[in-house]
Amino acid sequence: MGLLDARISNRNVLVTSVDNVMNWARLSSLWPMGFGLACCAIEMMATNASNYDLERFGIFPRSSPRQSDLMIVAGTVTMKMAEKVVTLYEQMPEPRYVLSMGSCSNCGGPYWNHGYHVLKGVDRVIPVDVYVPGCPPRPEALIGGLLKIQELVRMEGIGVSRQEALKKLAEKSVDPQQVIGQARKATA
Amino acid sequence: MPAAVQQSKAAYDIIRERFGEAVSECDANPTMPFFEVADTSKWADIALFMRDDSRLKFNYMACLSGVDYMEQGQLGIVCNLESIGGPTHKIAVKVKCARDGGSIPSVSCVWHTANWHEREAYDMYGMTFEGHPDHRRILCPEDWTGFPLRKDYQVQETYHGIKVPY
Amino acid sequence: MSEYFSNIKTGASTIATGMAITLKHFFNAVKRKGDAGIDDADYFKQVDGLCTLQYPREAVPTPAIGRYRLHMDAEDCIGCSQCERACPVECITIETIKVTADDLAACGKTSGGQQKRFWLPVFDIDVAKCMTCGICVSVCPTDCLVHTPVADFSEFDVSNMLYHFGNLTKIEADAKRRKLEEEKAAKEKAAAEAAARGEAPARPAPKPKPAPGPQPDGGKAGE
Amino acid sequence: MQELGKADLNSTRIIPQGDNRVVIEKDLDTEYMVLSMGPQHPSTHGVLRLECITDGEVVVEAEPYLGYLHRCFEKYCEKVDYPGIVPYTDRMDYLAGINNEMAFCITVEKLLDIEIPRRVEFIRVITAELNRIASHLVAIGTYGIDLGAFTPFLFCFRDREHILNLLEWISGARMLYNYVWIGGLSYDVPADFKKRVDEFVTYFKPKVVELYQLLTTNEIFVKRTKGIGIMPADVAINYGWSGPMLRGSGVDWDLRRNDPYSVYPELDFKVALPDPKFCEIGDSLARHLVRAIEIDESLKIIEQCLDKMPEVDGFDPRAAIPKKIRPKAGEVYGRAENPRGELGFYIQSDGKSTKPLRCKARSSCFVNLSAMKDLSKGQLIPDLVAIIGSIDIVLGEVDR
Repeated sequence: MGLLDARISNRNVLVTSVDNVMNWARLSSLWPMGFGLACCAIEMMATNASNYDLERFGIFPRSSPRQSDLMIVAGTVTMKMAEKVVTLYEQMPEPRYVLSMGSCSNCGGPYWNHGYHVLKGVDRVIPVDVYVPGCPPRPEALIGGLLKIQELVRMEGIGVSRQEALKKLAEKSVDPQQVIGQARKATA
Repeated sequence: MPAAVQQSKAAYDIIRERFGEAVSECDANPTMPFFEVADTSKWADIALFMRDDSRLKFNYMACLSGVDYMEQGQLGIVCNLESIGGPTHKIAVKVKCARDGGSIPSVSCVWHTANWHEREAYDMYGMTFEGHPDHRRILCPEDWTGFPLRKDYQVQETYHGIKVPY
Repeated sequence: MSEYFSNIKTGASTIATGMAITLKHFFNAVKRKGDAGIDDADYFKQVDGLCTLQYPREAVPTPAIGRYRLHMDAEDCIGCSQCERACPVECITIETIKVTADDLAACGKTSGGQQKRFWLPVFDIDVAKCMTCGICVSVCPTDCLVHTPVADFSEFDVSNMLYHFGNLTKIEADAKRRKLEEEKAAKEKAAAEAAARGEAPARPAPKPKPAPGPQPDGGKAGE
Repeated sequence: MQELGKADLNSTRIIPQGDNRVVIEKDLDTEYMVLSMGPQHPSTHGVLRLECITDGEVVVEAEPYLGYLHRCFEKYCEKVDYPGIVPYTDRMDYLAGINNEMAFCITVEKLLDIEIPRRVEFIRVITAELNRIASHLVAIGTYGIDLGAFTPFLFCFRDREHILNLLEWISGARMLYNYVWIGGLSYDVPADFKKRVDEFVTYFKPKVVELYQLLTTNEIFVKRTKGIGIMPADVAINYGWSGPMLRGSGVDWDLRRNDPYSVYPELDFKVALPDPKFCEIGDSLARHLVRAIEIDESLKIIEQCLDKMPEVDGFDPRAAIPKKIRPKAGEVYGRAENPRGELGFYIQSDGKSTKPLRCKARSSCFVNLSAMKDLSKGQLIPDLVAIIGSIDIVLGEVDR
């Protein structure tokens, strides 16, 4: 096994092409769980409907966690719901991804300071891969978030863990402050 | 005095005539005319009378809200009543009870609307409703501590191992 | 028996009607819908056809008043903290340092020509909390706080959504704070000396009426 | 379903009771089964949980469990000042943001006793009716999905997108607008708005007919909904139903006419009531029909408003907004007709603070849903889905 491990981490031709095929298959059929919680769920429905049509990306909501590999937490997670979210997450098969959609599931959103019954961020109970901001996010933003998930899937591979993939992506990413600064200079 | 308030006053007079001192004076303000039930134990009778009397016919309960009167050391409910298909009057009724261990007679058998609203008032304020058929919390989980809408409510630190405050 | 057949007939005919509508749309869906925004005069002339937007490649333009990502222009901010107070979500954090008299020129003016009187060491907006209600923008006197129509900015890490807009680094902020304190101390010392000499305190008129008031106050601060 | 009675099983008899309710008679006793439906279930329209006690296929009792989306709205009302509450009211019934804002604003305006410019009132009514159409489109579309029709959903959302574009154009947000402010509006409408809404009405009218042919007259849909979940009028009133639910039971009650607010008294529209030719009064189909008729009525209202709306040069919709909103001490109960029924706000002000002492939202869905236990008794499990869909709940408003 040690030999095999070494070979895999060396990323030879065989492994990388298998990786590519696998990742291609996985990222072009991301099945999210149709799991609407609040306002964002309506925008998620609008994204699934005719005008934005997520099926272009092979994304089609499934009703059962057993059949899905992506969980879109669309809306406010409350204390009463938190345990159910964990249960649903645990029922999903590996590899699974979580997209936190909207301010409420990112960090409690508008309900972060006095909302006694609101979970302040779904990342307190389950690991989140991509955070989509907005209250509620436009369908464009949700699609952008899903493309980010696809990017993450593309980075992963045999012997490359999620953390390493994220690290690689972080290296590639640009600081939003710089982008804003450039935009500011351009407008000035 | 606007016509709507006069109608409410007229409806109040009928109740006053029947129950006398059990109801307080009518507060005929233009935004929400109301009267208070002085004798809380009579509330269910008053409610039944208000619904069934042919001159009143308050068959529709629009709203029942719990209120915390912290200075007076009391909790209360405010019911907004009106009539659908009958006379066009509407009136609000206030019922109060003690802040600790107080109870109010339930009117969920008079208006079904009151059933869930009373459960909600109990959930948020902690007064009990005597004779309620299903006296449980409704919005918060069963094992939630405290009554969130009381003015002196302190949120609990953890719930089932999950941190509650930000 | 006749009811049975009439049921079948209504069933078949109503389903056929539905199918006909779908078929009509199927034949209609040969051309692409345009991507003109709602403010375009011919928006409703181009509604027929395929209505799906191929998002990353095409998008409907968001209106100019679209409220999405919050952006602050530190050049124009006078540090009045009105947005911080107005925000129902409390997602804006502001810290200000008063500008000392000799620094007024360095601090500069807003584009509207107003003299800025505060340094902004901290101006943080947590866009993860923001609910894009637009109340902060409506109270901003210099229009330096705006919602931009940029909607798509998801992140792998939620802490990246805390945007820093302050115009001072930490070291600079410390320096400015020290400078302000020194100036204040110098002023107070001068005031205390003046008071000790028995003169009227050289303070301009904010508290004219309670005559004994300023003296113990000034004395205490002097100590 | 009546055919079920004919199937004579050995020891079990299913006896129809009219109203599509059935009673099971058995020679041998069976155990009840508890079926938990939700909180994650595609047909519960969000995070509602129903605990159904079933006897085979028949629901003996369905007990709704709420609170999975309890977002402490009333707590926020006591912590945030009046203008800050408006965006939170949006998030209650998130399908009809403008209607919620309007209900809250007219309540506070009643307490403040201020005059609203006429143009503002007309813009409010136009946007509220547009939002009512958008909300009903979602209700109808998702009802179609619940009963196995996917195409109407796509049609509804395509047309809803135009309304969202219109509202985004004037307010800046797609769904949760914060457009109606206490005493005014956040922005005046753009110059072309009237023309564009007019174009939308012309565009949308044939689409309503199309939707009607596609879903409402479809025999499968009618068979699934007709005679299911019948609610008699007097019980409906006692349960406090309002809006399309109450009108579905044949009660002629519409707050826009019976407790008029804004400029509705000047407008000519009829209260939508179901036609007994097509449905049984009080069943799921009747409630669906009321929503379908209401779309037509809303279009009529919009057309009239566009004609009557006064044009003012350099109009500032924020002019009438008080600098500091601090109502005098007192209490008020104000309400408005929402797509789902009566949305009322009970506000108590102490006269000193810029925050309400108590603000209770009387949500229509909460009250409408409370009849679920009664509605579901003796129904079959597949019909339960039809009933929940016809109540058209929005959990944000049920739990607040």
